[in-house]
Amino acid sequence: MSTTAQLVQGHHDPTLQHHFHTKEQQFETSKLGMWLFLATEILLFGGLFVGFALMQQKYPQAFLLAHHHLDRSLGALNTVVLLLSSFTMVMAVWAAQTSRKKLLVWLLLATMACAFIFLGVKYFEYSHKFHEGLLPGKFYSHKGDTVPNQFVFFSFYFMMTGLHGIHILGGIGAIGWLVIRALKGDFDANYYTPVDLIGLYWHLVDLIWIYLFPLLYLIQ
Amino acid sequence: MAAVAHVPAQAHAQTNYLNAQKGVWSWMTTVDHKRIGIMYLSLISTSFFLGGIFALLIRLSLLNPKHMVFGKVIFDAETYNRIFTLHGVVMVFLFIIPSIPAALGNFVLPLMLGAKDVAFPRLNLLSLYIYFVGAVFGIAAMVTGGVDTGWTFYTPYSTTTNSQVTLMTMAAFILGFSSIFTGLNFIATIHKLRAPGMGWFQMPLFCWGIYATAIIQVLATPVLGITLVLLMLERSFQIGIFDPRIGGDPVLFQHFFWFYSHPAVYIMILPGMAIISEIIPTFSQKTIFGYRSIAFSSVAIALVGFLVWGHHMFVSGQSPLASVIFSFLTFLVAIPSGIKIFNWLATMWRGNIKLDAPMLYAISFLLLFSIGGLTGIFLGALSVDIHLTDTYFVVAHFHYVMMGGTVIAFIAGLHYWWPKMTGRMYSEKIARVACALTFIGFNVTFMSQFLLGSRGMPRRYYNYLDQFQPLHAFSTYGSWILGAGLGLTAICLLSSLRKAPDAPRNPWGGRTLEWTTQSPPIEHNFDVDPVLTHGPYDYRKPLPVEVEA
Amino acid sequence: MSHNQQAETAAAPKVYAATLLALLALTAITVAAAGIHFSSGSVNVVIALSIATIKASLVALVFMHLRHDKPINAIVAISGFLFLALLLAYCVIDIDTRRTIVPYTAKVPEKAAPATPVEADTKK
Amino acid sequence: MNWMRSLMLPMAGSVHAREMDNFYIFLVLLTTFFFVLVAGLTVWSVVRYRRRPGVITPHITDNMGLELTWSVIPLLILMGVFFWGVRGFLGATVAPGNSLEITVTAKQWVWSFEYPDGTRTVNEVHVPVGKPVRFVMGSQDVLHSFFVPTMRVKQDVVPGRYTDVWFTPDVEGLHRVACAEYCGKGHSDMAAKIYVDSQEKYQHWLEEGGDEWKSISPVAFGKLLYESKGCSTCHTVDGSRMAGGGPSWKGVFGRMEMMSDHKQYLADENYIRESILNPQAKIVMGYEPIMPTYQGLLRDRELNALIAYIKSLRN
Repeated sequence: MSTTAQLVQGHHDPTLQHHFHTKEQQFETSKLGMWLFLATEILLFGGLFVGFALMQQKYPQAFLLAHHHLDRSLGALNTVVLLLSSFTMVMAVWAAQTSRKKLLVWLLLATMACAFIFLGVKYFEYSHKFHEGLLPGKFYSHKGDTVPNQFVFFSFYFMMTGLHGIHILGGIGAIGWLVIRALKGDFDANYYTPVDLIGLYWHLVDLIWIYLFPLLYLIQ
Repeated sequence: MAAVAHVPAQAHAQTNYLNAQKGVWSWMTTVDHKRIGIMYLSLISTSFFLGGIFALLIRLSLLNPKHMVFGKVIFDAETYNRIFTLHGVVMVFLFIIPSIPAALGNFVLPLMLGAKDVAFPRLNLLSLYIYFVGAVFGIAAMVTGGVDTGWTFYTPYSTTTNSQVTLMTMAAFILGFSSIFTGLNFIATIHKLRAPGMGWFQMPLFCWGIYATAIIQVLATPVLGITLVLLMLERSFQIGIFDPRIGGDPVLFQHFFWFYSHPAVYIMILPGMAIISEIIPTFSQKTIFGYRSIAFSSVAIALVGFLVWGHHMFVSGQSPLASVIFSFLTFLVAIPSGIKIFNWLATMWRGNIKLDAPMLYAISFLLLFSIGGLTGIFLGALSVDIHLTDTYFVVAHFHYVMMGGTVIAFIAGLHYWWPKMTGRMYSEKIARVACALTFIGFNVTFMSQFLLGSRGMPRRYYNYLDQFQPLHAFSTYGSWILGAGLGLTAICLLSSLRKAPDAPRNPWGGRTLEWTTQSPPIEHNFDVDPVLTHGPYDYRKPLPVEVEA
Repeated sequence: MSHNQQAETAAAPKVYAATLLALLALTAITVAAAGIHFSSGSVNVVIALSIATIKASLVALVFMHLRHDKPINAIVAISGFLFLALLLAYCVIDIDTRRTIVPYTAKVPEKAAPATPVEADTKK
Repeated sequence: MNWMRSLMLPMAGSVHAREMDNFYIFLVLLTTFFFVLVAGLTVWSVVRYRRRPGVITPHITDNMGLELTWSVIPLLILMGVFFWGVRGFLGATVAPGNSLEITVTAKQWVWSFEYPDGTRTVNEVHVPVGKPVRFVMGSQDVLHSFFVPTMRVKQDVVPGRYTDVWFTPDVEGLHRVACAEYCGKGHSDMAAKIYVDSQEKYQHWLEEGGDEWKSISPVAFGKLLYESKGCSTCHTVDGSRMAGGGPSWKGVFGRMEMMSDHKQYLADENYIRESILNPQAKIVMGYEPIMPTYQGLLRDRELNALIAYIKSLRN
């Protein structure tokens, strides 16, 4: 282990927890923990992706017809919004690393704004689906389908975008908490672990959307 | 093992993690891994007791095919189905998965690594609370009518029955997060919090076992989570993935379920093996044979264990090709387990063996787990599995692995670390009697079930043909002996709490770090942060006298 | 933070901006590619998923700092995807190689089937 | 090894079963050898190396050769076991083309069978000795599993698709089918009988539907049918109500029954006949409409016998 030589006894840094020897060790541990959590997120979403792939294989025609009900340009718009938010988030991490405290707050707010735009567009899309009866499972009431089992597509559409949306909401909460702490001036080059970790989480949410968009909106 | 400069003599009025802070609130808000481990221990022991009651009821009901006890029919079929389901659910999700990692692992792992705590102490407490919430959901499902699907929740029965499946899957879903957070915490702890001087191969083998377990907990449990969500949604919204009436594929559920639940078998057994790898060198006073192959075999089992889930599905209607592949990989995963057994035997060879209670349990483990593993060969072999699967042979096989393996190892570890955890020595005499009773009772209960199964008695049966009655009765008598053995174990351990602390730092002469601190340990584990100078099982020199005291 | 990393930090905003542009461009390409009808639908799927994977790698390597991070973090992330691939692969192996049994032509007795007169003793 | 076979395994009813038994006995011997090896070494070590004070044990960390030996030898043995298992499995998977095909429909908690000529039976099937039989199986509700211990075959029955299982019986007499995949309340009662008959007896049965009715009274025949046709999984004959089942037959005949549409009917012969053939027509108040129809599954003389039996249960 790299920390062998750095046994710091009786430290006073309030951001260093008692069971760590050094700041570096603490930071790396937190980061590893976050990545492990992200791996579980990948597998959690992954189960849905695998289910989607298998059901798509089973009912290709139904899935193809069903996806025409999605609005491709709204999906693309949301992709752009999320990519932008990822950029502002990574810039926020940079601002924290370089102790630019004001910039950090603004960048975090920009990320949150993107998240809200994303949810707004999603709300618009959802209400359109509700209106047309394109709902999951037994609530599916769309008339005039020529191929059966289209409701399965919408089951997955709502489960996947729903779970993703819950993660966006969680992200908004977490970033909001970061904003409050950033306003208090808690983060600087010496301590920015929470910004970094929530940044990782936010990028993962973006990354999942990167796959959701072509799979749901661009099937051929 | 560790170069601890001076070890002060044990004084009785010492402060330790148990008495450093007082009151219920200090326990509920603690982030001390030792206290969290103790709280886990009491919760899972309660679960084990509950699951054990269900088990005894199952056996009592099967005493004769008419379910007559004192001239009265004790259960109808529906009650019986609920009881065996609850036995499975409680034992799997509430007891055996968290048993060794969350209870003993939480307590011992940081001590063995020479760390002050786990990597994320607050997350550790959170996972305990999540476990508690999950347990509350489980109990709610039980008192509002129970579940009658079997612990495997196979669709489409689980999507159509009107018992409390949704509530119970919710419980399992929540418990899954507790397991994930525990695993995540341990991986980070092992990677980053080892004491200075402790490289990967100076780490005690218990830590390797917990590490391998944690990999599975992190990588497999989320898939169970999403599978259970899909099951709940299928039940309430008919989303069309598992239910064939609306176009779903019920066998797909089995794939998703076993993708978690087969590796989960290794979540259960790997920590058990890890405990045995500690106890055998300590009580043989001899260094472990083949350290690296034991360590690597743990990780190999964890990874290859992900590739074999389809051996639960040979007759499920999966494709024959898939069955052949899964059978092949199943035989591969048998090899690392075999390696471990031979390595343990080689460790005992030319050792200096003392048969205290932990070692007696470890030897019980060795014998019972061998039977469990060897009967697994029958079930991995395709043509024989067709006859044996879903019979009592399978029931006997997995009880030999889960109970004869994991539970016996858990009890072994509990006896091994009990002095460290509580500061008390239990009665060695009672412990040995309890061990013998448990061993005999276990074999009487389950050996007969191998015969029942190979003769064609299917599992999960309320009624059975008269020809099976003698063996069923035999098994039931065994369950009483087993129950008595486990009860005596509980009495033996709990009664030791009533006397004054008397455990020395190192009652067994172990060489790992947890024996260098006082019993019970102080709040932050070590007086001086330990620095390692050599490996974990070095018995070339006798123990320093003051440590033995 | 090492010197190497500090130099990198200074140049970071430019790298991030360039990555963002690349991501946006790739998004445009995906949407455009989806409009083209290739001979087989699976070509579209392969293209869409390949581009998505390139995008995901960019996010992971640059935005999530995996480029400079400890390898263990990348191993953790990749194993997440690997085990997912495993689940998918085995399910596909099973489903694609299940024997199709020629369904027996006789009708399965339905619940409350329309009554058909039955001879006293069914003889054929 | 015959004592082992008869101790551990049920009677073997086909060539495949005997082949599997040989494999099974081989595995018993193999695993016994390894268990005795492990147990023997354990006991020997414990006895030979009991704790003596002051002994310093040798520091033996590993031995590559030894460890390779006990990895490679088990591996080779297990590969042999794998191939043996696959051989038997493939043999049990693909049915020969000249098989007699019987369609099986599983439903909570009865097995019904249909022959190519349209003959239908419930919980009972007759097959000729020495001829391969293939069962093509579907389920109407949940998973079931078609398990014939004496033939060493088992196959899940999956709703929404067909699965199959086959064997060539070569021992005449009664063989039993059990459901081996948990399917709810009546799981353990979901049993069927396979009669392996000589060719002549089988032909006779196909034409006449069996002879037992000739030698016993209609009431006794009805009681037999009550047990073999799946009636007993839902109806009791002692007046008690089975949870999730239908009304008890005790005392039902000649009683006025209140229906769920609040009309009353006299339970006479016609009412009972209708309840069997078209169970959804009248539902007794307080019961679920869950009974499957027996239309086409019972011969008239069987219906008559059942009615006679129900009559005999009058108060």
